[in-house]
Amino acid sequence: MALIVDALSWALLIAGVVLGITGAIGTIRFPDFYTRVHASSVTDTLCALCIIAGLILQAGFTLVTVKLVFILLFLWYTSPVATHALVRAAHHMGLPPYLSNNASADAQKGKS
Amino acid sequence: MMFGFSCLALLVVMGVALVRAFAGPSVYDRILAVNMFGTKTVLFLAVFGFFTGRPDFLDIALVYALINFIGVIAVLRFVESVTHTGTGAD
Amino acid sequence: MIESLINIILFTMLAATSLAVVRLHNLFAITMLFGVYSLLSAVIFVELDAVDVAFTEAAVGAGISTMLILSTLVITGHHEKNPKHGPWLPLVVVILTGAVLAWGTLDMPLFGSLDNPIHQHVAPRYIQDSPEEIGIPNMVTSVLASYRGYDTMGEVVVVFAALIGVLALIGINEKKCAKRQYSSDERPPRPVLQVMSKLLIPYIMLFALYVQFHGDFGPGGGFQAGVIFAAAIILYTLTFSLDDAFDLISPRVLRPLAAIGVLIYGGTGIVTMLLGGTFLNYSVLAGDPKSGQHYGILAIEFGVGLTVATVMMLIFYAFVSRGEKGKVE
Amino acid sequence: MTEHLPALQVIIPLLLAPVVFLFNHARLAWILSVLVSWVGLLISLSLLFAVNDGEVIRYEFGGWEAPYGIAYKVDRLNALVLLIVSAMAAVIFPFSWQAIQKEIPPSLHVIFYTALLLCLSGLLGMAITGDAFNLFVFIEISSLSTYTLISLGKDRRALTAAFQYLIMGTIGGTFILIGVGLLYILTGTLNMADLALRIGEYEAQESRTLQAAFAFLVVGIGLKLAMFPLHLWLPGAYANAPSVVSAFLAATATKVAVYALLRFLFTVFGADYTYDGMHIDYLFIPLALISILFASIVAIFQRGLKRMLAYSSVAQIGYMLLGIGLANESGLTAATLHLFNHALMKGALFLVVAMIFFRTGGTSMRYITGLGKEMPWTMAAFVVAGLSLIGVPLTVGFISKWYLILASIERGWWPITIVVLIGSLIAVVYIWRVVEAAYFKPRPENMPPVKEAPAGMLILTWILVAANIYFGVNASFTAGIAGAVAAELLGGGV
Repeated sequence: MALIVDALSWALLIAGVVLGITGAIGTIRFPDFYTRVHASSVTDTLCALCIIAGLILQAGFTLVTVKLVFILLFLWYTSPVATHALVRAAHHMGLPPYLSNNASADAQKGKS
Repeated sequence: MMFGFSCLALLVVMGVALVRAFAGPSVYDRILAVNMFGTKTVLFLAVFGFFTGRPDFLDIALVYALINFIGVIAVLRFVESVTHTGTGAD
Repeated sequence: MIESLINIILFTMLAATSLAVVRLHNLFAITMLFGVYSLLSAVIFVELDAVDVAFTEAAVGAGISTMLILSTLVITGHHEKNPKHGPWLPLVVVILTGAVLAWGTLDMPLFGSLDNPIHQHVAPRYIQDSPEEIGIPNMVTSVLASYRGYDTMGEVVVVFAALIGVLALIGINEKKCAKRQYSSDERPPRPVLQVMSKLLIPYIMLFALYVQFHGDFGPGGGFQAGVIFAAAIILYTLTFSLDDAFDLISPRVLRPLAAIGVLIYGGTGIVTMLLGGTFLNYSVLAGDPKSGQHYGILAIEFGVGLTVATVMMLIFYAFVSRGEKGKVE
Repeated sequence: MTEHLPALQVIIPLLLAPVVFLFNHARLAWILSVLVSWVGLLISLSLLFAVNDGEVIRYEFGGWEAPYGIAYKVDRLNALVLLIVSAMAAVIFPFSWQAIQKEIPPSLHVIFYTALLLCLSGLLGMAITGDAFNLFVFIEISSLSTYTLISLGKDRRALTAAFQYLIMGTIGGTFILIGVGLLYILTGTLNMADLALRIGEYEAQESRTLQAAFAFLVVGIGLKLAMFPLHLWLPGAYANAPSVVSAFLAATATKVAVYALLRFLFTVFGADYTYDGMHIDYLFIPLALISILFASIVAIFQRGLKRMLAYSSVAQIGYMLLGIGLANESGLTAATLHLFNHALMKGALFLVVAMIFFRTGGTSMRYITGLGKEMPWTMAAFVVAGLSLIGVPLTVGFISKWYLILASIERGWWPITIVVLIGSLIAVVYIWRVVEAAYFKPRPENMPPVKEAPAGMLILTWILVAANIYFGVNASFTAGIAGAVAAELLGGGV
């Protein structure tokens, strides 16, 4: 039983970490702000879930689990809102999205 | 072992986020990177508690999740009220 | 092995962050990186087992001070001006200071070694006798609130003095902007943020209370709780507006509360004096010294929390009212 | 209640500050501050008489014995500095009400008194505490409120000056903190008496950590007391602060910093380590001599009275450092005595400046011209206090310089005597400039006529002037205490 729990939390932690690294690569490699937001925010939710779930399996049913659940809920609640606010602000301030090599100038023109 | 490995991997993610925060180019990229750095630090603190065998320090992770969120909102709000026009690039 | 690797990575990131701060010129970016810097130091403090310090660093260093600096940037402008003088004098001073510090470490007792003087002289008494003498599990709180409670009172007065300074310099502009009416086809700004902050704020306040009263058992206490409580109001101010925040908690209410917090701390000391102990000797507060200590610590932590929360809110109000309303007029 | 006197000395002003802020009523704030300052003077006098025979009063906060909790320990040196601070407060606080009416907008009067009380309690706390970290806490309190007080000055330069002091003061405070931290790493204690006991073994080993701690503490406190190359904040701060604040700070703040230096150098590190181990005399004597000559000469060329007196303060601090540097009993007596004496003369001089500002609205030379006839009592006070600053016999200034000259002859370094005399001659020059302008030049046509300063202000100023004479004629009381303090410091007795 303990072995199964260990293996499961291993798998969850690795999955979470891999998602995190994927998102990180995305923020480095993607060409513009909006695509980078995509990379980091989409992976973020599942990354947090996997890692926290992996930890909960280890902690068992204790106060620690309750706190972990709070952290997860908090992250799930705030991080999409933060992303939303971020993209909205960037868009309102006129940060142009990257469309193709010569289309970004057109996009800016079209907007204003 | 498993926790130590995850800690290191999360540190790598944090480092990569920092690189984006240093590089910019726009102020929004930096906010994005700092936000990502913050959430990964929360996870790092959680895992690190298990790694050292004292997981009862999760309060700090919780506080930081909170502070990180309010920080991002604050930056956005003040960037908004300072730069009314322009691309926000520095 | 892994732990030292973690240490090395953390310190490298710390150094890289400070170098980036030096290199950048956009003050918003610099402020954010300062937040990152504080966060990294908080992680290092956790790593060093100084959990209460880490808690404070995360709440105060990364949290409230970042927000306060950001709110001043609206007043001062957000791009670094070219300095008038060359970098040489400061550079020499910094290098000299660093050199003396490095020189000082050469004969320092070995880090982490058990027979260091800091582990041998005063600390054992705190560790061994504080459960008996004070009776609360978190020794850091015992030292802060009882053994060295007078210092903590001094620090609360420092926070209060900072408020006095801010009020003297910029004050709080309490004049309200004309209330803007939204027409039916126009939605208020930031709808998502407003809804979510309304949902979130009660829980933040609840968490602040938990931190306030849990300080005897785990990391936490008045300073951190005050900051978290203030953060809730700051979130409200950011997502709604300053006028809404003034309607919620007016500076007229906060100002006396800031003074009352200090007076609760000092008053506890006066009461212990009148009961025949020395200043801040909580043992005389009840028949049993242990429960006396408990009451005393509860009272002074409340005073600390009250002063810190109100002062942080007032300073934030002062900066924002200066920055935003200054622009309207 | 008498056993609580050491704590009450600090706590009463400390807790009155929030009370004043709470009531938010300017006149009440002033009345309460004045009462507190007088109570404080009584407490410090009774403390001084209690310890004058060499006894030591202890007070343990929270009921925890010394190295575990925070303890106050009052000996003669503490009591003397407490007396200086609270006596100055007792004179300057009553004076302040009229003086601030023309310098600070009415809406800020309550803030002013809150900050003033915080500053007073911070300085008293620094002067009385026996705990190194507690000292730092009170340095923070006094510094923060000082920045506030300076920034309340009338024109915008006050803000720049306050900011400059903020930066320098924060660096100084940080250095002190680093020094205390290094001491804690070495010994595991923060109590000064306990530190002194446990530091000996590292002194014998010539520990490099201890040397770094020493350096940080000296530089940090040096910033606070405006030691010569670190004095740059002082002229701006004193010149632009409200006049009452200049008077209070000039009379107390640097004195308390000098006290902190004495405490660390002699009580914590011990005279042997300070002189033979770290050779502080080779640092202090040249710096002191340069500052006496340089700052005095700069003072001559100042157009504003306040700035001139500020540079003169830098020079006077040089005399105190010289006394410390000379490393004998007369030298330390001179330094300790000059703490008291300089407070008397600078307090009186700055109060005169405040009265001039009150009547004429300015303090630069053109406002003073021809003032001798219009404000005879004010200018007479300036002349007497100025004579004391120069060091004319029958004034307190002479007593300190006498001991200083004695010390340099004892040490066998008679050229120092000449520098001290030259310093006095330069002081004659800058005081004479004011006297000449006030008495021997007619009032300029375009200046409106002025009245003599209000009687209340004059009386308070003349109390200080009279003290300048009294302790100059009858120096046995002050010199007795200073001598005993010096012997105690050099003997390393705790």
